[in-house]
Amino acid sequence: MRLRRSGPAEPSEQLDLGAVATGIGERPDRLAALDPRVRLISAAMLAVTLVSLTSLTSAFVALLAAIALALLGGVPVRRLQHLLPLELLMLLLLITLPFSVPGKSLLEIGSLSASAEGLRLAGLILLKANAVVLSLFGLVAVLGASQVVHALARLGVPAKLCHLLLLTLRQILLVGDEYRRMRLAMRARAFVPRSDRHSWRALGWLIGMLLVRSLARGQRLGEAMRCRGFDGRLHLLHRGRWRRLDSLVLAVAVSVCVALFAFDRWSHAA
Amino acid sequence: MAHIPDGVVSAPVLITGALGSAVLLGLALRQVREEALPQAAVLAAAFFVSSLVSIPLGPSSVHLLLNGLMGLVLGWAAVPALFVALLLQAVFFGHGGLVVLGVNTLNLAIPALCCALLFRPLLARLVEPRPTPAGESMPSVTPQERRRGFLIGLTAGALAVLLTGALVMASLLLSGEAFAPAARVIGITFLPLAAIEGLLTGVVIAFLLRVEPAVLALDQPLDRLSDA
Amino acid sequence: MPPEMGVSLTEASRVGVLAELVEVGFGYPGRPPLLQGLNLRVGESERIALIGPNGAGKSTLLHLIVGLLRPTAGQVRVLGRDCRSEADFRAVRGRLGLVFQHSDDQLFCPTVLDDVAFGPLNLGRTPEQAAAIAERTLAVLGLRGYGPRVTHRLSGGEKRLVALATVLAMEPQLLLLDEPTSGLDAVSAARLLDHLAGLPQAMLIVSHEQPVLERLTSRAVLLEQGQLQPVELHRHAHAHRHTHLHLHASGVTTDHDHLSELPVHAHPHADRQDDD
Amino acid sequence: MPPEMGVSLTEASRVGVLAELVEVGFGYPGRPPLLQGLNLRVGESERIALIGPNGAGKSTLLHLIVGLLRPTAGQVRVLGRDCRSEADFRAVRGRLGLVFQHSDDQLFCPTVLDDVAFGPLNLGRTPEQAAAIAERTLAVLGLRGYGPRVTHRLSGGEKRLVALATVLAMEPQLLLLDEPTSGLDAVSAARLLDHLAGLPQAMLIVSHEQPVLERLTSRAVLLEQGQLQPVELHRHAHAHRHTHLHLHASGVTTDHDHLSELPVHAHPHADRQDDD
Ligand SMILES: Nc1ncnc2c1ncn2[C@@H]1O[C@H](COP(=O)(O)OP(=O)(O)OP(=O)(O)O)[C@@H](O)[C@H]1O
Ligand SMILES: Nc1ncnc2c1ncn2[C@@H]1O[C@H](COP(=O)(O)OP(=O)(O)OP(=O)(O)O)[C@@H](O)[C@H]1O
Ligand SMILES: [Mg+2]
Ligand SMILES: [Mg+2]
Repeated sequence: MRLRRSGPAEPSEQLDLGAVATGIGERPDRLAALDPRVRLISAAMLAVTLVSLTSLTSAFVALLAAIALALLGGVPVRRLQHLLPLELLMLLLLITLPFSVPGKSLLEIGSLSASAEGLRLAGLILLKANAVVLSLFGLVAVLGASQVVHALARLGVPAKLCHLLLLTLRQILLVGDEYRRMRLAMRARAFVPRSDRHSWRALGWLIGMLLVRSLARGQRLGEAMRCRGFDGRLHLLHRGRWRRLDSLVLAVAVSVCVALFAFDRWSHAA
Repeated sequence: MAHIPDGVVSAPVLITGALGSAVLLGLALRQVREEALPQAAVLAAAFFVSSLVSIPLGPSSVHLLLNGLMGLVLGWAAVPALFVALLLQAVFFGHGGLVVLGVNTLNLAIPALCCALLFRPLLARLVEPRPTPAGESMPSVTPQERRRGFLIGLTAGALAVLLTGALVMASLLLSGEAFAPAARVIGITFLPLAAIEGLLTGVVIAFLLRVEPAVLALDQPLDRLSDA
Repeated sequence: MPPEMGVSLTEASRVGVLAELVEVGFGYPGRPPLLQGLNLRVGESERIALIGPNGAGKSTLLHLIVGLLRPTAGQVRVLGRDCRSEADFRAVRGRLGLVFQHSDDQLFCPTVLDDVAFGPLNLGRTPEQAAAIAERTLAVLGLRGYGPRVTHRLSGGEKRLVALATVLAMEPQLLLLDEPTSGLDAVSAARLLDHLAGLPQAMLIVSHEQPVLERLTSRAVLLEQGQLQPVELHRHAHAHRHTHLHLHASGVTTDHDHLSELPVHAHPHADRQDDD
Repeated sequence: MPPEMGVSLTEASRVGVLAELVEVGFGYPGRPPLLQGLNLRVGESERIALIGPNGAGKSTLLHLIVGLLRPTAGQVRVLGRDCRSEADFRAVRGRLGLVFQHSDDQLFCPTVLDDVAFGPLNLGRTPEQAAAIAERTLAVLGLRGYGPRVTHRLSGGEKRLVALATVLAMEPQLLLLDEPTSGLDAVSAARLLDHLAGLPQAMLIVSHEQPVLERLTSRAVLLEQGQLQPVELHRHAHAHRHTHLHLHASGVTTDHDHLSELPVHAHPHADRQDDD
């Protein structure tokens, strides 16, 4: 659940669904020369490494690296507003963890005592969670969904899942447009969402109507696919070629992850 | 806060989540036939968009999880639909994380499947195909049946959210005693969400029964998308 | 000049202007500006046609008037009130009835009655009042008895009429119609036009279609390159060469003389919708 | 009569018939029959216009030809082959290119290249071949470089061209076009027509629009009450009274004489799209 202040502008009207298709980048992608597969593998390895980090120092280093990746990938700063729900949870952890982790007392409030260990754990989680998301943004999200899914397919993800992803992506944009137009029409008829039965019922109907219209849309989509020879077998267009540069970058990514892991264990021990 | 970010849950929970969701996803994908992919994709998209609708609640607003409704409408196909939604949200919007994707998928998909198993048979009894006079465009579902549909939706929607809340709390608690207070706070936020989600799911089910029972396709078994 | 006179003059110039755009500029984010320094004034009981090529911004203009979009420059005045914030527009939105280009976007309630009552409910009517208003509006449009029908299952023409009803139920003073007859066949379009022609409201109508312009509008403006230009709308005889579909029942001779009847050609053919 | 002659006669009548409907009947479940005893034969290099009111069943007819719907009576023959089952239709669907009424229904891949290559891939081409075919088809339609673009961001006219490309990439022998220019403005429509006019394929075109019929079709059939009737398409001069939009730059006198030029009136006005 994401809590938001209710305002005049509908938050979902601002959520930029189009970015899913084109990629979230707005500045040039400096890593564009790489095969998408390298980027996906590196992102996954990095995420696993990041999650396993235990020292604040190494997590901080990792966050800096993730910021660098996001900058290289061309992620706009505006994009960071999407991290708000994440930070909300982080705030909750920052508030609760110091009091629930036993350890050296930093601060006493009544019978509660905030521990340095708890604060450290919260800080660690804060750094790691943001680092994973930022590196994902820089390495994967700027590619745009089509490239990501094709890369996934070539990495052995089942074709059925890949096709479902591709079809869903395009449909999300179309249904999203439909939703936006319907919301505008509601607003034009003086609808203001409030916490009352009338509003909830209207929004429920809106969701219901989206589903009803989607059923018809799904039928037409199926027909269009059959007209183009779709017989249940799935094919994908493969693109991009693995080059020496890609192997090199993959080797670098592996060594970075190993180094980060080693540094983490060393600095944790120290 | 059904989307747990990376870095919170512990390795055993992560691995269980990854393996569990992989198995569930594999099973579900086997059930969904290729011919039914277009239908599944469009409905998955509709659910994705619907989960962006912000529902006013008290002084703030919430977004729905809709996993109860997805279970009711999609059956098994709810699993890949949820996975696709979570993957997109993690990668492109930074909601949730990559390594916890398995855990998050399980937390939403298990309640969805429970709803499908428990409540689809009940709904199916409401909309058994019955003869309608030719040229009659009046709804064939009576008001009482719609009210029953509303109650089924209400229960399914609320139950799914409560189950998800319990699973999220369990994921945190299993990751460490220290998360207990945070888990409790998160658990509390699921209560109002369950109420509003139940209400909305009920409204949507009553709407579908009235306007287009074909969306529920309840004359077909649980895995309707496998033989659509 | 006695002060009363000055007051009444200003009043007179204000009263009677339902909606006014003053030097309005607008562009979608990340796109070149669409409208620039645009002026428009819709007076009481005026019926204005708004024409222009695809993508000129006609629908955008209507959305600006009802405050679904906010201009980047200039002013929007509705009923003499300067509208800037969402709250300003909320107060006047009930007075402006926007009928969307696609009825499907506008109808989302399970039944016709629910949909028509939706606007009045939003304006603060009780459910009983709203239902009564809805029934009355449906009756006016010849849709008596449509109340319990499922909107989703109506035909295109019926949907368009219901969409009009949903807007009329709010008793607007100005109707904004976005291509009201597009996608309708000749019979449904004629029926809709009959109803529109009988309404008392002022109208701003986006349309290219001759019958609409002919029956409904008193003047026309052309939207091009972000600005509005007046266009004359008048009727006279024309003759020009063009292809025409002729329906000949098989067996009837086809070598009839088409030219003999000039200059006034009374079409004896059953090709109504192809008759431009 | 020598046997060879009989064979060759039958052959001759078969060859050159791309699609044929024989006494076809169809109705949607729970509705009155839509088509009854309908016959249609599309020969090689024929270009047939299919016209009829809304809901007459024009789109349904196209769906029957490609086997998305199965007739309740009669036969569908494609390329001389009697098609009954999904398997039969699958074998011939690649030869029939159906362009849907709404491009958004037809474009379901994220990028243009994926979409155009989808058909060839299904027909068994390798990914490399499919990509090459797609690039070539795009080039033919003047869409070179559109490959990596996101379908969603294209304009209506571009979408329509890409939809055409997706179908042409399968190298069909017969194009079935469902209102190809509906919703397009004059410029995009003209561009599409240019491309269509340059194609070698036979076509069956649902359309009401004069420019389409004029440029593309050689004969027309009218669908009414479930049956097809031949319609004559010929061109001659007409004169009739109708309203006309005239664009006068402000300041220019508007009291010019419109009647003096009859019977041939050379429009000096910039009102292209309103010039029916
Ligand atoms: N939400 C939006 N975001 C970005 N661009 C938009 C949006 N809505 C419309 N546009 C663009 O703005 C331009 C004007 O759109 P608008 O719908 O106002 O045109 P119109 O005159 O109504 O055209 P039509 O005759 O096709 O209805 C178009 O180029 C359109 O692509
Ligand atoms: N899937 C369906 N189920 C039931 N009825 C349908 C279905 N599709 C179309 N119809 C009905 O069949 C009739 C013919 O539809 P069709 O789309 O073929 O008409 P059309 O001639 O193409 O009309 P238009 O000019 O509006 O495109 C219409 O009355 C329509 O409501
Ligand atoms: Mg428009
Ligand atoms: Mg049609």
